[in-house]
Amino acid sequence: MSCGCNDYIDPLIPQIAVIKSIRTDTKDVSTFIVEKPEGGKCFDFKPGQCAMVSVPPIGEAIFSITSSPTEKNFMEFSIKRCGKVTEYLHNLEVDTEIGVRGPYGNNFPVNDELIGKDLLFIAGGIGLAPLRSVINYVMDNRDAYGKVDIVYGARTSGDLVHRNDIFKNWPASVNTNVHLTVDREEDGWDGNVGFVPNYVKELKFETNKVALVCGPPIMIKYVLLALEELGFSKDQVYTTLELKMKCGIGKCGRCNIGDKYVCKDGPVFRCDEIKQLPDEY
Amino acid sequence: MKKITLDKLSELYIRISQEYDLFVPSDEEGVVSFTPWKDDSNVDFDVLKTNLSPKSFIFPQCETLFNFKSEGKKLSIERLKNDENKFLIFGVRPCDVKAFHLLDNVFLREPMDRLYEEKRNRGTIISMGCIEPEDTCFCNSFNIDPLCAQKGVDVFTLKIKNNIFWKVETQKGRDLTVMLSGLLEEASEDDLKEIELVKESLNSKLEELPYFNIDPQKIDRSLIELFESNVWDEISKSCLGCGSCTYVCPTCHCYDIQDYDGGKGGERFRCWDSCMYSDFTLMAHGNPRTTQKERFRQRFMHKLVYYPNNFNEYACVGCGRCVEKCPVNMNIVKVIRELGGENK
Amino acid sequence: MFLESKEEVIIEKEEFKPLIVAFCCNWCSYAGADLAGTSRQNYPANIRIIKVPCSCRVNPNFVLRAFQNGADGVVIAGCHPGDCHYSTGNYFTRRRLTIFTNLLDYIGIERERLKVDWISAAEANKFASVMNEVLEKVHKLGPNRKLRDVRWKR
Amino acid sequence: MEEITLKTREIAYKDLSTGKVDRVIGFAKGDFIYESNPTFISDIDELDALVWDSFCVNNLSKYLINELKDVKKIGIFLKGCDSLGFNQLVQDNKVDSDNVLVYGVPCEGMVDPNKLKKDNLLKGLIDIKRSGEKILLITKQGDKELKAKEYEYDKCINCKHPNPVVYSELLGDYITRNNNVVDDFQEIKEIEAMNSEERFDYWSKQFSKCIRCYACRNICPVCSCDKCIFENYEPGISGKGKVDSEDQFFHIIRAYHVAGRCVDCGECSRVCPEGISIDKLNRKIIKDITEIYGEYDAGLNTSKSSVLVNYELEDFDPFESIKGGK
Repeated sequence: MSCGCNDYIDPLIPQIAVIKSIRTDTKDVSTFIVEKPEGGKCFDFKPGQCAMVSVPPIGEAIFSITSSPTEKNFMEFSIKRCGKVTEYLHNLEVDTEIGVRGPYGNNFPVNDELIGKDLLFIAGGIGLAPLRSVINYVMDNRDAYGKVDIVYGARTSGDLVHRNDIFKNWPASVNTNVHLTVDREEDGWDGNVGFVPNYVKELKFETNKVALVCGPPIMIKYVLLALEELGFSKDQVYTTLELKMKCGIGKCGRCNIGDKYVCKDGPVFRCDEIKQLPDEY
Repeated sequence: MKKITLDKLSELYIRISQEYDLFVPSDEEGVVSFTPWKDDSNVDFDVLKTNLSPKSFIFPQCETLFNFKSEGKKLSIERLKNDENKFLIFGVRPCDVKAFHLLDNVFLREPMDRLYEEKRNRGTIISMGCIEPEDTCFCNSFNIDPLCAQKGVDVFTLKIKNNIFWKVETQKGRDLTVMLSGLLEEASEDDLKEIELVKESLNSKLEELPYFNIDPQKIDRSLIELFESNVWDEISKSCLGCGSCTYVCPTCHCYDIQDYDGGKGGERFRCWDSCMYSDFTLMAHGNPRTTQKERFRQRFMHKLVYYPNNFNEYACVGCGRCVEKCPVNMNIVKVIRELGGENK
Repeated sequence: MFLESKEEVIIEKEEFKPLIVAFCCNWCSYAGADLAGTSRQNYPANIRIIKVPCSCRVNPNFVLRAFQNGADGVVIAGCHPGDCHYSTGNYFTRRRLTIFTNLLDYIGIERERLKVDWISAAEANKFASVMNEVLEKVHKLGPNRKLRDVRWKR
Repeated sequence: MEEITLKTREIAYKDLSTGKVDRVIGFAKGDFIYESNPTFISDIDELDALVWDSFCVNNLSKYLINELKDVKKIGIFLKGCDSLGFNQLVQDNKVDSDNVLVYGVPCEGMVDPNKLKKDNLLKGLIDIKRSGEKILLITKQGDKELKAKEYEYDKCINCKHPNPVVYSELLGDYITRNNNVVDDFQEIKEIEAMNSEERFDYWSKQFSKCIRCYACRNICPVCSCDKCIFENYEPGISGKGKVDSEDQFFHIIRAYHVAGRCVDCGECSRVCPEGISIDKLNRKIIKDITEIYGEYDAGLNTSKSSVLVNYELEDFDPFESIKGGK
């Protein structure tokens, strides 16, 4: 007892985890496969939830967990290099120890509203990261859901992440369509060219499904408009929001949008909920 | 109800400090703040607003979460030993006690903040009622009775003339009182009458206060309407963007978590942060609050709308510190008025 | 009991080895340090040299951070006034650091801990003597406790 | 005072209605009689709010940086000390003086409500009038005459610039203040006379009170960087930890960053919620500059660049230890 290591869990103290392998997805996105030092997943979570990744002495940042909860042995984080923590992470080598705490936030309602429904996933760039967790969960419980459409776009074909999934695994699944698009024409790309929102409109989806959207804020904004145009109602669309976070448990007070804390009440919001929030994200 | 005369107080302090780390409001170079009691402390129970609020006892400006060491690929994390000393704060005003309760709502909600909880448990609070409210006080706007013990007070006291009246509120307070037996005497019938008189006279004093009419309940627009209101443009103009209001505020509780790199190891600490600062919400890809107007709005919307939506209480206790400290006299009272929170 | 007291004695006897951080201008003082090395001048080993493009590049932040994170003394060395590689850099240094050293002194930091001097590329002798002098003075003063960050670990 | 209030409204009316300025920045009464707050008026119908009294202590000139992004021409009421800050903003290229009309107001010194409060003089206060070295309190309990010097802000007591040093129009007449100061730097010399341990203890005690609210920085007319080093949280650049070294770092660097540009208006000390005598750091620098580089003129002379961004070949050199010696 004297060391102060009481048996209660302090939510702000991370547990040690180790980077088991690093997969380079694109020139600025890598996927880190993380386990407990003694092996196994750090904690259980639900699709769409986040975790704080610590790299002392640089700091901490919150990332969505990219792997599916059905993956028993490890967690994956797809991380784009864009700030000081991510920059540092990208320079780490395999077997380096980092800190992880979580899981934080809510999740996509895979066991409630989504059950038995046709699903439409729309992602842009690194925005595939949180959705991949859901998609793989759906793939592993394929019978519980209806038809799956995945629309995914990036700036160039080189910026598409999780290529194994988007090109091989998912198209090979039953009743699943993957629609890929890139922003501009390029050599060797024979798929669709154009922005994700326009592609969504072109694909003329039936409105008997639930849409899950994630990507850069500007893409989300126009995808939501496109879905509205196609006749989707707001309660059929889920998206994720992201703001600066420090504690991850709704106390430090910086990730709020109105009276909601993204770390605690989000990151997954149904669009009719977002409508209730002030426009500050 | 018990009482003690002022001349016996130093004996009381000595007894308390044998068991507790004792903090009292004392005057140092004209600034009154809660400091550790010493023989020569210049204890001042007449100033209502200590310079900083006592929130720093349970939510210090800076505290270490853990030490870390990273060598090569290895990372080790070492928790700190808990401080086990009991502490006692003497003379916390009802508004500040209420603020503790408001912080509890946030920090003791699941998942519980352990550092906070541990400090809260170690602390004993002797509150003191206010019989001479100041011009900048408006606790009554938040239904705080300056002569009544708030929830969470262990002993409630009142200083009237030469006596301090002593009323036990909790088990902690009872234990303390037992420890002080011999020093405290029973209050007489006459004393009780005097207290009643003081209570009666307070009401008229409250009514004369300049901020008596402030009533946040009168703000009746919806969250979105208030957020989009154009009053923010006008009233945020003079705001300098400093953090003095946030840091003197007993209810502001935003914090930052940072790492210190100390050569061969370092520590992660959390420290106060202010939503008034430009980097508060700055992320690698941008900032949702780019101007002072948005940051200013956040602070007051949080106190008057967001927090009440989550906890059914306002996140302001009307202590008036921000009224006194703001370099440009822009404060929550003016904001409440602009939003319509005033009894005409 | 016996063991404990023995340990204490050892700790007390452990000699204080001051750490000096020297910011040296690339064009003069750093070359001076180089020359001092190649011509086998004696100067203390516990000096960490940080090469800067010009002495006026030395921001007071650097000096304070050095003191906080381990330095017991700081030296800033540049070209002699008039010899600056960038013509005027060290004239600015001269004014700025005159004010800054006075300010540190005013805060209560011993003057001997922050040394500014002009050392040309040819003055290997002077480089060594300045370093020796600073080391000696800082040694006499003892470890820098006033500006040290309490969280820093040696 | 009333007279000047009328003058401020008059001139603001004239210039706003003729379109000479698009906005005026002045003072309006707040919730208490002892509180006058910055106000921004573009509409002539709102001009009745303008006042000028003994509590117009803020330096409004720093608002120009933001306000000039909004509108083209601004009229602003400035006291003597404020006008120095304004000049420094102009010199630092933060404000284009062509877009500003300065209405200079000679100032007899502003009254510190905290000093009145300490002597329990705020209760029942209805009005306060100033004439020369006396102030008259009009209270519910009757009138009371006080010596002005005793209730002025500390920074006003030894004011050297009661009259604006720059203005387009002057409201009122020039004022001469009875300054009995023999030595401008008496307080600084007292600290200098201590030994280094005492000085360190003195400043450590001051700095340890700091809560890092940055009020001193944000009120300062010459702290006008778009991005401040204390908002740069790259590891190791500036830290928020509450330890002595970070407090020292903040205060030393803050003082040094305004070295040579500080106009000695004393606002930093006035706004400090913890009562740290921040100006004693700035004034030490001013003293040194005066002694070494001659008359200190930040805010007075906009044509000459500040001391520390300037040099002379023959400057005093305290550093040269051993001459020659190859």
